[in-house]
Amino acid sequence: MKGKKYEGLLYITPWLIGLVVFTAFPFFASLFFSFTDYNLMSSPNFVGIDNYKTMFQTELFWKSFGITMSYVFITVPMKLAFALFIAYILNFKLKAVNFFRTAYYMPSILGGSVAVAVLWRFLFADTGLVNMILALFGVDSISWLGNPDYAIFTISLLRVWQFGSPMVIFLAALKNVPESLYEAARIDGASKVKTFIRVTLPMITPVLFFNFIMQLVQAFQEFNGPYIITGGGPLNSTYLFPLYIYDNAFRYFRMGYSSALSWFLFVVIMVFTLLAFKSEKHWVHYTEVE
Amino acid sequence: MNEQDRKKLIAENDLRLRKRLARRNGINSGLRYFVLTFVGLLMLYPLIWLLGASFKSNAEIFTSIGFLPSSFDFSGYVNGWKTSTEYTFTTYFINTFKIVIPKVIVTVISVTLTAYGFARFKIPGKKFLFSILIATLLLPNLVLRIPQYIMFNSFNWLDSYKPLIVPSAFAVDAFFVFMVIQFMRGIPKDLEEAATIDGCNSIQVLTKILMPILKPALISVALFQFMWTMNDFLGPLIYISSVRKYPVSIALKMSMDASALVHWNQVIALSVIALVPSLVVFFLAQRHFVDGITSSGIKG
Amino acid sequence: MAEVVLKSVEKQYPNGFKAVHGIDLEIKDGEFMVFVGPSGCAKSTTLRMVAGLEDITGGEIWIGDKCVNEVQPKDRGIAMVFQNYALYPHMTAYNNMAFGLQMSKTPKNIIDQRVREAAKHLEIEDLLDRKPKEMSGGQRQRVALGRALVRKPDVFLFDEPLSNLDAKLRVSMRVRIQELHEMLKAEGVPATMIYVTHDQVEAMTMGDRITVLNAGRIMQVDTPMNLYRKPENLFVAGFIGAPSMNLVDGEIVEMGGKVFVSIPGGVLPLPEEKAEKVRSHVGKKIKFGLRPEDIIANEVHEGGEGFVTGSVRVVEQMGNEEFIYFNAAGTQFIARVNPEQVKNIRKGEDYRFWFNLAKCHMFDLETEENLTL
Amino acid sequence: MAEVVLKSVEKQYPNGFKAVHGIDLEIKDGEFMVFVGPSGCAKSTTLRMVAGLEDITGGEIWIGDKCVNEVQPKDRGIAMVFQNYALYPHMTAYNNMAFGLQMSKTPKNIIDQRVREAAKHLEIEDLLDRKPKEMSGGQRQRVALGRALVRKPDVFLFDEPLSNLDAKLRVSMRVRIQELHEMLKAEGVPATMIYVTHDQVEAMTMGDRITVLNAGRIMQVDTPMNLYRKPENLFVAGFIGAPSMNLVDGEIVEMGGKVFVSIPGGVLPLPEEKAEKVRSHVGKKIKFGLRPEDIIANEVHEGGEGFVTGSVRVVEQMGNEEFIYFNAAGTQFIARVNPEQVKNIRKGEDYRFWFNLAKCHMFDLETEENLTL
Amino acid sequence: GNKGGTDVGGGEGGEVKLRFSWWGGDERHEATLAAIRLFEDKNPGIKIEAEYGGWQGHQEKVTSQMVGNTAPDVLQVNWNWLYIFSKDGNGFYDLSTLTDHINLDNYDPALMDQTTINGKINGIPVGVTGKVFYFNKTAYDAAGASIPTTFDELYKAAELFKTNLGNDYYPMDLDQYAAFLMSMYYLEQKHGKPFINEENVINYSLGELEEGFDFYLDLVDKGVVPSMETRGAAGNVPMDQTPSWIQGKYGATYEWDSAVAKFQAALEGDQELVTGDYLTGIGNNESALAKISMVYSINKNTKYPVESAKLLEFLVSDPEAVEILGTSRGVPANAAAIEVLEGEGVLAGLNYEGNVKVRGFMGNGISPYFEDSQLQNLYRTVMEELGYGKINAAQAAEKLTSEANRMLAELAK
Ligand SMILES: Nc1ncnc2c1ncn2[C@@H]1O[C@H](COP(=O)(O)OP(=O)(O)OP(=O)(O)O)[C@@H](O)[C@H]1O
Ligand SMILES: Nc1ncnc2c1ncn2[C@@H]1O[C@H](COP(=O)(O)OP(=O)(O)OP(=O)(O)O)[C@@H](O)[C@H]1O
Ligand SMILES: [Mg+2]
Ligand SMILES: [Mg+2]
Repeated sequence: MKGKKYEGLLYITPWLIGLVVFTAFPFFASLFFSFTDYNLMSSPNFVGIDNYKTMFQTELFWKSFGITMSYVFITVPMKLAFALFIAYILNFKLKAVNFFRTAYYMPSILGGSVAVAVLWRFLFADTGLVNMILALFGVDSISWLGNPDYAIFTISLLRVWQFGSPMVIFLAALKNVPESLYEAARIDGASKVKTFIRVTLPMITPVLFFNFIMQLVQAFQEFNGPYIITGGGPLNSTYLFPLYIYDNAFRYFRMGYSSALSWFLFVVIMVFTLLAFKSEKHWVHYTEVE
Repeated sequence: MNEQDRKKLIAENDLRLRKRLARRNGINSGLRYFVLTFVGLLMLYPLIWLLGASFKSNAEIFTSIGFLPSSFDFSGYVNGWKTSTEYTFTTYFINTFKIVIPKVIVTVISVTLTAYGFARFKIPGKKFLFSILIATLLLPNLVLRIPQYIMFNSFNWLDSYKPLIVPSAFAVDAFFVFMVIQFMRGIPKDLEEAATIDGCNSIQVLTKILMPILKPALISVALFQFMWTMNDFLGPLIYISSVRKYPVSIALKMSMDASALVHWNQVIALSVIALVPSLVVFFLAQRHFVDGITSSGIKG
Repeated sequence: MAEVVLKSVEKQYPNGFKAVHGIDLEIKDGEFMVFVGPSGCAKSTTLRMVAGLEDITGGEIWIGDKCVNEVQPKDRGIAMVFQNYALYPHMTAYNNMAFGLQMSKTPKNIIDQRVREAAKHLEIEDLLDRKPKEMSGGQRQRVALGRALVRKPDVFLFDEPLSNLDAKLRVSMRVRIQELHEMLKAEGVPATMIYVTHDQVEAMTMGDRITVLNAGRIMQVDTPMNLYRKPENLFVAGFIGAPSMNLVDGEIVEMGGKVFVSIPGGVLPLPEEKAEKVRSHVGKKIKFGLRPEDIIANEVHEGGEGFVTGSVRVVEQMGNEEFIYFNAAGTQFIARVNPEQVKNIRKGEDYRFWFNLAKCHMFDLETEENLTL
Repeated sequence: MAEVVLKSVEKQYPNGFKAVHGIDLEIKDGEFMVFVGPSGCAKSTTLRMVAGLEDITGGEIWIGDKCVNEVQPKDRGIAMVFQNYALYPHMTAYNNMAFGLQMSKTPKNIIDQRVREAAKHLEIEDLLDRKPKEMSGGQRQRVALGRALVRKPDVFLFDEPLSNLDAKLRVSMRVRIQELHEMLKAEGVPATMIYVTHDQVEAMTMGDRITVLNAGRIMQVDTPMNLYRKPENLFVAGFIGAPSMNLVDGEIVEMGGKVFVSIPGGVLPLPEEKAEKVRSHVGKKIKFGLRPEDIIANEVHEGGEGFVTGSVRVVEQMGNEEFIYFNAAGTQFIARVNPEQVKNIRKGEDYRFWFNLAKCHMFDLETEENLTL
Repeated sequence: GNKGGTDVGGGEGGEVKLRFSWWGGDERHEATLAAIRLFEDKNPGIKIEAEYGGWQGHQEKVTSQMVGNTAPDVLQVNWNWLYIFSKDGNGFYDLSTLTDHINLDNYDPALMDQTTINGKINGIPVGVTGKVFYFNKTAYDAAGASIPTTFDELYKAAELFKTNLGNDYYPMDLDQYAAFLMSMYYLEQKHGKPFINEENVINYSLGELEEGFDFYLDLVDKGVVPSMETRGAAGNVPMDQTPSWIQGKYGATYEWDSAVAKFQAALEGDQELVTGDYLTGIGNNESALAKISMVYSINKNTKYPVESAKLLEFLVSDPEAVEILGTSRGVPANAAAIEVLEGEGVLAGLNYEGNVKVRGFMGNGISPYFEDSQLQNLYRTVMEELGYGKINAAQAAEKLTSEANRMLAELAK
């Protein structure tokens, strides 16, 4: 659409104001803190890149970072796939579809409540439901939460299970795929699967892209899951990076160090996001070319 | 044909269609329902369990995955509602809505405007601004908490709902902005062109054309903001100090001390109640996901 | 074997609107059937039911020798051009056309060959890399057409496939479709074609037979010439032909053993052949119909047995012909004349218009049936 | 005051494609201008630039007495029918039509009146409560048309507004649009209308003038009759008229002081008037053009000075006329004849076809300009 | 100043508004609110704004307030927070300047030492709490074991638990932190010195520490306590929410006396919990771990130090208030308060019994940094790695010593 140059600017003015007034200060403050030894109680002293140096020399930092990466790589694809799959099914004209949608959103409404923590324990405790089911197949009981090798997986599952918001977003996107394209595909002889892959998926790539970025960001910033279920353990095997940041900030009061950690994570996410945006033009189809 | 006949006709028609569909899909749809129901149960179980647990004793809560309590006792709800504070849960619910409702409204408005600006206009330095928008999503906000606190303190906004609501009026929720942008970019401009010809200025194009078409997306925004605000614990906790202004999310945890005895059934009973608004809102909102644009208005 | 048979097919839309009221139709294997009818008469609906895109709420559709009511579109052996194109916006023109072939696992090189060939015929070779958004309306329509043409189904369904093309292109596309039809027949794999159009020229030139629909009912199924010359009812008479047949109120009268038709502006003697047919209606009101080309302006014409005097209101010049709109006794008539033959007709003046009554039609007012067949 | 003036207007799409190569055009206030041209020639693009929907990459557009390059669509005083309809999917037909009026704060009762009136004319009164997806293609198009008609802008832009309507409806819609045009003129608020169509009948009957576009350039701007009778160049000659003018390779030759044109199948004597014009081209190759109706089959015709012998390949019957496709010396010709006059022409046989050379055109091969004007 | 409140300070008609914050559970909230009402009745000029909530997030909240200078006038804080918020003793109001209004004589001087930083009294102790052994008598009875008083008896109980109840029954449960404290308990009994000395250095040699850790490993080996992995299989569950505890499969816990109520309440059916003696049989010394549970402090920026002091004093010593508050903050540290409560006969039960034991012997002193979050985390990590067999006792000693000393040095700066 044609538009006066400054009309667009007008529309984003609220955001620009918000940016300057609400976002900029905390942002730069935290960046500044990351170069200081700020401990909240006494005023910060500039320490150069000491925090960053310390960081890279700390074993826990690397461990936590490694765990976070594997968490991201497990969670993001699984959650997206699951959310998309369910959204796809719930997009059919089914009886009681309203009910099902609500049911599938349920876990996300529950968020990080007590119930989730308690139930997850029931499911994955040594005597829990999962092991009981596995026992039916003759599999020895596994210490899902006690064994450092499995715990991260258990935590990831929790997040996958709470796939409600990407599902809702996918649903909204699926609704916007014109019916006529499905008709064309049916005439063209495409199977359900092919239609999904060749028509549906490309049509919702803008939203898929969004969900991907968001899940990426959220996975990197995941805090609640491990916090309520494993507390980072056992043996720090679920000690995700944000837990590390949190501990330093609010338990050890090493605000400077914690800020440095945050900015490190920021850069990491940024790199991934940039890669995603670089790849955008190869697979994301916008109806509107800019 | 009068209205009644018409309705009847439609109903019959519907039924016939359904039957037909059912026949055609036969096993296919049976399987679909089976899977949906089975997985759905998995999804729903926590809620069912929660409901049962609100009647259980502490010991039962932590040892039994079954949902049926050994006996039904509503005292969890009654006592929970009364709370151990000077106020009842009613106050906390009202407080919650005082935060949630304005916040949802200003979020939808500010987010839509900003997204519109980004998605549909030429703006000097747009690429750069967009990068900043995305960047604000990436910094873990844990470390922003203290600076934000200091900032709001300097605005003299503490112990009010302003820190919780006002920023949203300025589209600080980049998550939503990005989301709406993506949705807008998927909508063909043809309709907007028609609207400009019809004499709409850009804001009218937004409100009369884009927003109705974007309804599913905007409802999602409202929905998420509603639920996340309902559940938000740390924000209110830090910014609000007067008990009489507490929202539900804090009130829920009022009686949980690390060392003291906790009546879990009360806590759970209240969590169940606290879920109700979200549930209802979700259930109502998702009905609007019926039809998207289907672009039937556009040819090609 | 791909004859298409519709047996009492009905369609009621979910909103309660009944679009098709029981259609019976047999389309032979390899036949080129054209659907015409006013906008909203359920041409597309019927086509879409044949395609399997709309549920049939009554009756049966057979393709070949099986009832396809419960058969998925992809298993019906059809290709279709949608009225609204329904192009895949995320695919290039090339991929839009290739998609169907890819789905049927046609080898890549064959796909490529067929798509390029079709593109050549459709004159969109330069556009193969463009997405629908970057094409003009007519170009999009051609891609939509190409998408169907590249395939080799048993049945082709065309829903106004040329509506957005210019005259020249229409002609060449029309020819192209006919050639395809011939070619497939020659190859021994005749394809049945159902072709919806609102263009009379297309309907008349392309169809082996034409089905005239109105408000969800079949009015007449016949060859183009028969439809034009022997419309079975008032609707067909009025619908086929552009400009359409003059249809005016009339009355059959008998005077001295001879049968006349009285219409606004004159009482005309009916030739024997016609008189025979309507004698039973003497004294009754009927609809009188005459095609514009059967009215001759301002000249004594050997075929004309009677005339009407009318004042000319509009003369439309079409290059090779002229339409004269005139008014007789308050009723509007239209005559189609050769500009060479009638050089000095002027707006506003009165002339004699001779009627070629051997060509006239008369319709029963109640049944609307043609009495003169 | 709403004359529309285009000054060296250019358009290059973001993908680099140059759709419009400098168009100069003056459309007078209250004029009915028709755009025709082959699919993809930039008719819609030009229209959309006038509407302000596309950025102009070069030149200026003036509406009334101001340059509107930087003026928003809503401030240009236009109404438009989109080629792709662009109906609001979330609104009923009624609201789709009322929307523009609502935006201009027209009183409710007036909106209601105008919408209902338009709906009546468009024959969509029953559909006012339906949403676009519950309508047929033609019904949607009529709603799109209605959306423009209810308004009273300075300039109407129609982009193939009738393409999906049946012949009858087209005629009545066409008349309706013309009436509107007249009425507005009579009311003293004449509206300029720009009308894109690929339908020759519409173009010829509706336009005060016609602009013929080709590949983003103007070929000729003239009245319908002039375009038909005096095409300025090869393109217009071939484009206007359906079936189109016979255009074959020829050569001007002089024999015994007389000028002849040699074409496949014969050497024909040029009448004096034509001979004058091409005498300078003696010995040169040219394109020879003759309209199908200027070829007379198998009869000695007073106007025909020469003939060509050809074998008939196809006879297309159109009801009121016939198209005869014949082949002479390997070149295809088409003749348009009255079926009454030529009753016994059969496919496959050879006949003499007389050419009315007073009506012929000859075109320079290089400049493609008409030498015979 | 006192920002943050709505219209804190000033107030109309010379009325004084004080903000008072605490965390806790239902009982504490109700009691405290009642006491406040009483205080307001008795001091018409002062209005108290109560700011209270659950435990979760409270520290973040107080931290924000301390950083933002918006803390309430009177606060209930954890003892070790004093050393975070008031490293140099200037973080809170120096109560020694308010002795006109606060009677410090009612406290054990040893306790007052713990709240005095750089000679400034940063708070008054609310209560004392210590680690005490609580035994599930029902479980022991079922196992046919008597409540142990020595480690030998505990080992024997282990055998009885296994033979009579099953392999997943243990006479005691220790989580990571309790396991560490148990090792310290062992070492203290053996060597009679605190873990961290006055110079903020680990008081034990590597060899000694190794011995302590071996002791823990031995407890695991002998089936006295469940292994880390066994415990972990249930998830990161608070001990009282562990099904095994609830069902009586874990026969005892080494807990703070102030927290015992929830352990008792958690037990399924009518299992009975009893207070045990400090276990002996390792060395000649007594061992115990006790600390101030929490303190009341006054905001250093308060406008109303006197009124605040009045409120403080009222809460800890006014007989009526003491009666209302009861043991909602554990057994009080204020001697006068104890007297009142004893007089009322409300002091009974597990908490009190345990507290009596704690006050009977408070151990060899506790460094203010002992419970520092970072150190606690270190203890847990070391014990976990030890328990999971990632490191042996020697390595654990090495790791603990080096890192703890580093942290202590930093803390003490
Ligand atoms: N968005 C676009 N990007 C690139 N090229 C375009 C775009 N839109 C149109 N074109 C090209 O510009 C040329 C003119 O298009 P336009 O739509 O104006 O044609 P038209 O004359 O309206 O044709 P039709 O009769 O088929 O509608 C076409 O060749 C088309 O392919
Ligand atoms: N989805 C629908 N719901 C309700 N009514 C519908 C729907 N689609 C079409 N109709 C109605 O059914 C009738 C037949 O529609 P159809 O599209 O078959 O007409 P058509 O003959 O193709 O007309 P056109 O020439 O205008 O394309 C129309 O009156 C239309 O309004
Ligand atoms: Mg149709
Ligand atoms: Mg166009």
